[in-house]
Amino acid sequence: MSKKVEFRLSGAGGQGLILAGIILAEAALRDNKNAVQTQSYGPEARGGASKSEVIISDDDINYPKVRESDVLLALTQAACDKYMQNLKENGILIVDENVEVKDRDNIKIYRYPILRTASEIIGNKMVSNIVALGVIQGVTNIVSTDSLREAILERVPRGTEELNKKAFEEGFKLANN
Amino acid sequence: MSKKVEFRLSGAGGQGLILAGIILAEAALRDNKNAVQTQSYGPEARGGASKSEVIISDDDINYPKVRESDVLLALTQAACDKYMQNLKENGILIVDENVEVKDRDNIKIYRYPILRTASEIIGNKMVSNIVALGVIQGVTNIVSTDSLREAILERVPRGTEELNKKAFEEGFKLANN
Amino acid sequence: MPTSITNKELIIKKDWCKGCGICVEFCPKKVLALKDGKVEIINLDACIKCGLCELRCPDYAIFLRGEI
Amino acid sequence: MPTSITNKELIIKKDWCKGCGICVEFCPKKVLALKDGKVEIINLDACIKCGLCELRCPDYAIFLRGEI
Amino acid sequence: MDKKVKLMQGNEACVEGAIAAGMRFFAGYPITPSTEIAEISAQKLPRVGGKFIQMEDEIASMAAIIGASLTGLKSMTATSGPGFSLKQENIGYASIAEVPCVIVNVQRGGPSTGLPTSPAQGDVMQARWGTHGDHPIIALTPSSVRETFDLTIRSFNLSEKYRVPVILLLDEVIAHMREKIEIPNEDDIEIINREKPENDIGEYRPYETKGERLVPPMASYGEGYRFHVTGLIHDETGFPSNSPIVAEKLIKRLIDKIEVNKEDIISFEEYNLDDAEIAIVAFGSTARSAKSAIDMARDMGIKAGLFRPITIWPIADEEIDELSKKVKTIIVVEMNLGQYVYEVERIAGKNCNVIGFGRANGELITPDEILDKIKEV
Amino acid sequence: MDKKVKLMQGNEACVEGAIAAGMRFFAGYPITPSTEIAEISAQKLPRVGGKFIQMEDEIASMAAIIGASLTGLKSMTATSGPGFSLKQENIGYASIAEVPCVIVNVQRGGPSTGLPTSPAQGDVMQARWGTHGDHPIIALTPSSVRETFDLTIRSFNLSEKYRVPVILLLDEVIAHMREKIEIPNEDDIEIINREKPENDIGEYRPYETKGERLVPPMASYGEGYRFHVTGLIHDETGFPSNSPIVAEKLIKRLIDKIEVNKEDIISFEEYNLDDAEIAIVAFGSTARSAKSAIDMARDMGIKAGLFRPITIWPIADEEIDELSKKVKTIIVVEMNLGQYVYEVERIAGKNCNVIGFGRANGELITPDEILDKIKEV
Amino acid sequence: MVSGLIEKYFRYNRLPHIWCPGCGHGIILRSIVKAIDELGYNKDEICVVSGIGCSSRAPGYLDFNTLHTTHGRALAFATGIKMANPNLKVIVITGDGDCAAIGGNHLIHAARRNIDITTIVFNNNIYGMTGGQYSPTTPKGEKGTTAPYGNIDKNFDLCELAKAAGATYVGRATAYHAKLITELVKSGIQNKGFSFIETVSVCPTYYGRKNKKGDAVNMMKFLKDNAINIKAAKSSDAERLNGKFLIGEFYKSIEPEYTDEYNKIINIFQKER
Amino acid sequence: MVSGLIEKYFRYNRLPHIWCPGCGHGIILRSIVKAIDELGYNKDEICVVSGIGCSSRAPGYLDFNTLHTTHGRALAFATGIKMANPNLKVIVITGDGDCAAIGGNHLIHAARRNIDITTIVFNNNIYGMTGGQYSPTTPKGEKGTTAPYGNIDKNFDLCELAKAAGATYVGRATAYHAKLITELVKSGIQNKGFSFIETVSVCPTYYGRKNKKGDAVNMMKFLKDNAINIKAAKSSDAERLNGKFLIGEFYKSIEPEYTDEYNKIINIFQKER
Ligand SMILES: Cc1ncc(C[n+]2csc(CCOP(=O)(O)OP(=O)(O)O)c2C)c(N)n1
Ligand SMILES: Cc1ncc(C[n+]2csc(CCOP(=O)(O)OP(=O)(O)O)c2C)c(N)n1
Ligand code: SF4
Ligand code: SF4
Ligand code: SF4
Ligand code: SF4
Ligand code: SF4
Ligand code: SF4
Ligand SMILES: [Mg+2]
Ligand SMILES: [Mg+2]
Repeated sequence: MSKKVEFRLSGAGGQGLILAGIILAEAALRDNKNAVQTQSYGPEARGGASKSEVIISDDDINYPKVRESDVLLALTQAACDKYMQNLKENGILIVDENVEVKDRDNIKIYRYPILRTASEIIGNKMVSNIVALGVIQGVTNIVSTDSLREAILERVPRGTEELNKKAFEEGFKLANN
Repeated sequence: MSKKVEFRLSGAGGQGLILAGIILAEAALRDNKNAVQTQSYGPEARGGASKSEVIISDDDINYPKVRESDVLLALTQAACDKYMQNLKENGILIVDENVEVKDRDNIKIYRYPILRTASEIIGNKMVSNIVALGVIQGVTNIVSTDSLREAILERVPRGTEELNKKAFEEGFKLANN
Repeated sequence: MPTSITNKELIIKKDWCKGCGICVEFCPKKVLALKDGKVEIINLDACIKCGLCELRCPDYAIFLRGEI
Repeated sequence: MPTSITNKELIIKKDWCKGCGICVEFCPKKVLALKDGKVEIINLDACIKCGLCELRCPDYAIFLRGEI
Repeated sequence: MDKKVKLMQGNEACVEGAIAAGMRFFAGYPITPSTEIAEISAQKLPRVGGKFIQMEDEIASMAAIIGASLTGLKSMTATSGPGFSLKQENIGYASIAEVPCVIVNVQRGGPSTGLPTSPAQGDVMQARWGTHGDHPIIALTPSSVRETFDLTIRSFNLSEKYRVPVILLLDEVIAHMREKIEIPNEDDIEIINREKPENDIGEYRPYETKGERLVPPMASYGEGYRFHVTGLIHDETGFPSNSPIVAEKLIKRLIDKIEVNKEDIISFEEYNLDDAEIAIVAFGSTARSAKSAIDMARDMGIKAGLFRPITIWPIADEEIDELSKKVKTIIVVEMNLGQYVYEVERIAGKNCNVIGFGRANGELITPDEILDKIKEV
Repeated sequence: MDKKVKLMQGNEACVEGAIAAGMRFFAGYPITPSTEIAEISAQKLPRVGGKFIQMEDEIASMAAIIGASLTGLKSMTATSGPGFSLKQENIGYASIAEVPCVIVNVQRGGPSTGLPTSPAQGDVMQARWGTHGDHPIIALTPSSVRETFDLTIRSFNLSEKYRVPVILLLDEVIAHMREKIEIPNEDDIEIINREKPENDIGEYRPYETKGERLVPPMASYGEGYRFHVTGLIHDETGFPSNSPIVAEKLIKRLIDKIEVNKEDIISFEEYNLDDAEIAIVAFGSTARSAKSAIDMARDMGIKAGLFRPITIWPIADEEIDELSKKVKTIIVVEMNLGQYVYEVERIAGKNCNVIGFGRANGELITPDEILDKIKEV
Repeated sequence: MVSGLIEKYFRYNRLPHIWCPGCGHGIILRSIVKAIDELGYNKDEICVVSGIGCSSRAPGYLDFNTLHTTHGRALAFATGIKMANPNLKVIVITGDGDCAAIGGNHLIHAARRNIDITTIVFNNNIYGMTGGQYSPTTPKGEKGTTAPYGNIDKNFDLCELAKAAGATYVGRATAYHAKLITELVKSGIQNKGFSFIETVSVCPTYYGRKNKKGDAVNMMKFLKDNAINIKAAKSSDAERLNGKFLIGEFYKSIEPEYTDEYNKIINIFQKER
Repeated sequence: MVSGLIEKYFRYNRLPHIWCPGCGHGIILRSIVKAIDELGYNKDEICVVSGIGCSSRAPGYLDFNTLHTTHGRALAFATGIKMANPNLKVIVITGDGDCAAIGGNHLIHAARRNIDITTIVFNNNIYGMTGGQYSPTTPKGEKGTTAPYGNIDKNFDLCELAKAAGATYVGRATAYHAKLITELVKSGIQNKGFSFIETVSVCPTYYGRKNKKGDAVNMMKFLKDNAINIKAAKSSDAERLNGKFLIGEFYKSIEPEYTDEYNKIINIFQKER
């Protein structure tokens, strides 16, 4: 992968994608890289953002927004439909198994049961975002996996460490199987 | 007198000098002249102004304030002391009998019992301003006396016309005696 | 009037339902349930057409048609 | 204490007096009067040093000195 | 004396003008030196079937006139510095929602409570930039009592025509001086009213403009058009939108409706400029001093002239540019420590020398002071 | 990863900077996109013995920080467009009464409620001219999270040093983005505190300046100096005066204390300007896009560079003037429809071509757009 | 297909609304519209005005004359509207923050004037729109994002405040007691003067989550269990009332209305002419 | 020579004050200072804050820590001061316009928080400083320069309003009842919480003249004749009370004070450290 990788994590509000973006960025920092995380809001501040963007780079990052992403995570159909057109040529698309991907050339598509893994295997749909992180790491290997593990543990609410650890590993496994 | 005459009517708040200025200006308008009346205020709008200025001219009047006056009316000592220095060379100073005029060259001084006339002869110190107008007219003949009479009648509160008429005539008499 | 009751029809507008569960909880006859985050009628026969679901649905997604 | 009363002195600060007449009106002993727009003592002997004039003078122009 | 010739105060002329223009609602909160405008409105409005209300503060006053204007009444408020600052948020609302209304600001000494009874011209830039965000604004500034009457009418006319808040910037001198005024006959006064929709009720889109016109027709509440008004970015239907395209279109139209119509909006006076080598730019009461100074300078053989912006915003950029090509020096005289001069410098600075001359001590700048400045050059 | 290296949001860095600078009082009223500043202050202040209060509105918040500052605490408030408009009256009060305080304005789309969650740079002129009357103001604007930390500290320092309200102009992008920041050690942070009086209590004249210094020493309420503070024009004792001489002296000193110390106050960044033929002037988040664009332009062989005002008010007039003599064209890029460009044009217009490039649709201007503009020239 | 009420009075092409799942605001809004329907007013004579907040988004969904103003100022805008056209039935929809924080002054002054405006507060005890800061009605000790250690502010009793300020009709209901809302709003609109109706709403997203009040259903149950109608309260013993709050019609009086009084002044001069 | 009280507490070189002859404000101010004197506070611990208006000029004459703010905002500035230094006794002097018109919101919120500030309103039922416009306390039917045909606004009962908003000490006196002012102010300052004291003043220049109330003496007599102490009122028959107004101590309660509550939060963390 090139020096600068741009991620767009998309889905419905409440799926914790902002947190996922933050963790990804923090993992990059642990690897001594630069990272910028941004997001978009609904009307006023209310309602969860449905989009979180992360740029990871060895260099300084000036323009902080993602125009065309290298990697797109889409947990819902709506998100996929909306953002797929802004995925780069040869970009990576990671979607939940529920999402149907319309035809597009020159992209790599990865489809996993992210939401189901969270709700059925981990037993808590709140951790879909961490499962997704596992998948992303499995697919892209963008940061060192240990950094990402540490970053997750540092950010998740106290008492949920084990749950989230498991979520990450399950996601990671999905992509590595 | 020159085409443009500048008056400064000064005294204590409540002596009705703003009204006197307005009436003088309105009389000038009746004579088809131009006139501008201004005044100064204390802190915020409260408290009566202690100074009213009128410029009467055949021409347009641009700068509306009076710097050096042609005529200064001073009903109190404080007012006289404060404004006398801004009376023009050969200017006219009209003061109440209670006011002592400090030495100044090249001015004409007229001293009349304005306040006493109002309180004792007319029996109402509220009309000192109109007595003063009578005096001013008597001394300067700046407007036509009939215009001034009309202007007074138009401005004073209903029911006080006679009183004010008398006040004017008494003032006028003072100056013409 | 008993006729009025039977005249009314219980309608669900699924695309407006946000799945809050309020109608389910306060239906006196347990007519409703949530499934996949949306309301569903599970026991229409029990429905007494009281309109309490309509009254309290924040999203106007359930109502009785044919009110008189 | 009778001495305290006699110890007090009724003072007028004329340059502060605005001649409102409040002290005159509410003096219980008619000690005061207005003259030329300022307060004046017209009957000091009647003064009982009650301090009501001081209490209500809006301009602090009349007061009792030697309060204990 | 003709019945129509009167000695009148600037503030009174403002109310007379407003009523002549059709003002039927005034909401205000007293503040020196604008208070007479409220007082005279309170007295006169019910006599013409109009309404006056003293609100709890300036924010509420500004809100109330917007509400009344949306309900069909021509509306005005009047204030001074501190109140003008408080009104800014809702002035922005009137801009984005395109609600015609007139805001009079009688300038006094600032900043803050400052010198409440003294004149100043310190709110010139605030009139342009006082509210947040890009927004259109028109501001007019009279130099005489008669002009106060005329410009109050013009404020209403421009406001109705372009659906913008119009600011009438007086200063304490003009507001409180009394001078001769001849009130024109009703027939001689041009009155412009907001354009009303011709659509069928179902078809009315409150922010839709047709053809070249940049100003949408305006219905009133209660007339049958049940439209929505918001201070959010909105599309032609009046409902909020987060679309960048909609946002860009709206904001650009708001700015353009003034920009494109500058010729109609901008007015100014030229005095002795024909052969002038030195031009004074001055407005409001200061322009009166400047005129006297110019007369004095001419008497001394100095070729001085006056450019007096009557429309102070938008600025007469083309005219000032022209002027700067003809004269050697422009002196901007204002009762502040330098505001309009920045704009004049921007426009004229590449062509001629631009100098600012200001003072903010509560006293009207005198002709002598200006003359001295002219002589200096 | 070093403990001090963190991923942090701009708004959080602002609070961290404020607390590092010594902020011990925050009063605010929530408004997107500034709310996190209030929220984090509420959380952090009591931990350092400081105090947070959520007031009933923005006017009260501004008032409360002035009161607290007069009582000795370094104080801050944070808001966004609509709230910034409401604070204007009391910002003027802080100016005239010379009360140090910091006002953060996280800019969002305007005018009015506008686009509450979208970025903009539409309050640039308002920051300078938003309150009535002539008044001094300092405004700083950061381009990164780390700079937000630094400039918040600098805002407090300048505010304390010059006894002026300092405005920290963020934009939504900087406020909400998270990036890497390395918090410096406490010892490496320069902190400036207001000068305290050395007089005996009886002799203290709260607005008296000594010698060359234009900033009077400042006592706090409760310390024994029983001084008076007012928003009226006042003399050196702090009591109101109607004297034109006093007024002139005060207002001039207020303006001069900034004007004379411009060199100390103004800061800016230059990027690739040495040989530049085209200079971009941009600030805040827009400057980041500009940098990318310049890199792209350089790659194409176009000699472009960036002048980034960090102190946005007072404007770096001398530096911009210098710059305009070196380059052919200056492009002012800002997320509005033209504000700072007016000032740049004023200063640079006589020496080079000045072009404005702005957009106000709620989206950050992209490097490509700027590059296109560069290529156009 | 939508219900008759919604179809008749809502701009239903703008639905579903932006409110969160389980937000009480939607329930209250429907109950208000029901009142208007029952009173039989023409849609053109109704004008609904709001400020800024989740609650204040309500007018945008209604097919009346509608106005979404600046934060806190709805009543001041509404005053201008009512003065300009006293025939309009003016209804203000506002939030606890909008009405009682930044807008508190306009509330007490509109109440004082007894101007014929019906004000309905959607009181969710929090600033919803900006993400959960405490409001002037957040109970002491509860949390908000700006009260991380518990709110130390005493909360307003809005009904008491409105009454003390001069309102001539005052009542309270809750999102659970939807029919009561309709009753109170009907009486409020019919009252010729300033009517103030507090409707206790639920904000599961912020107030609920921050304060562990459970989901929307739990919050609705709380309202059901803890509100006592003032009529019932009168015959209840103190123990049953302990910790509960009152709902119902609290106050009602007949006093001169503001626009009526103003018209009397105008009439003096109309007779003169 | 000046009286001991004036000498000790006033900046007497700034006297005579700007108030008109017979203005009640001077009487009230002296009574306040008397209260401070009787309580024996050090001058350094007193901070007096005002807004804008005739009444708000008061602090400039007092030798304490003094602050003359913007119109209506005194309580908001005072809140910052009190928060910054809870040891200061903070007193706000304000007018009926300053406090109840433009400043109404800050009044109700300061009262709600029960922050330890003693607010004293100089209520002359008019805007004095700007020349006689009606205020929110001008009685209905009376005239002001902006109510040339008689005021149609209902007036606030400020004490009721303050109480409903949350004040924990409320009372009223008049310029005539100067000793009562001193008593109320003493109790108000001693109350740890928000105290509200309305002092009915007289403005002969505007209110008196506009409404033909006679001169200052007449207006003072009116106060004397028409105010009834609440204690006396309790034992009076309705007839005697007819048309009269009440003075005295109206309300008193002990509740947690705002800065105290905040300090508790700080203390949690100080213990942690
Ligand atoms: C002048 C101004 N200040 C602050 C805001 C930000 N703001 C928008 S809504 C809101 C609070 C809304 O709370 P509430 O009125 O209770 O409505 P809710 O969202 O809870 O229904 C705030 C503070 C604003 N839009 N304008
Ligand atoms: C923002 C603002 N609005 C208006 C004013 C003008 N103003 C000054 S004092 C005042 C009213 C004063 O009335 P009140 O508070 O009753 O005091 P009084 O003079 O009667 O003692 C007004 C409206 C101002 N200074 N600032
Ligand atoms: S109408 Fe009544 S019984 Fe039927 S589903 Fe609705 S709530 Fe249940
Ligand atoms: S109340 Fe309405 S939104 Fe909630 S579950 Fe039932 S139908 Fe769906
Ligand atoms: S002390 Fe009492 S008796 Fe003596 S003058 Fe004063 S009021 Fe009258
Ligand atoms: S009360 Fe005071 S000001 Fe009034 S007359 Fe008596 S001494 Fe003079
Ligand atoms: S944030 Fe709260 S009040 Fe706002 S829509 Fe969501 S639940 Fe309702
Ligand atoms: S105007 Fe009225 S309130 Fe003001 S000083 Fe004069 S009498 Fe007192
Ligand atoms: Mg709320
Ligand atoms: Mg008053």
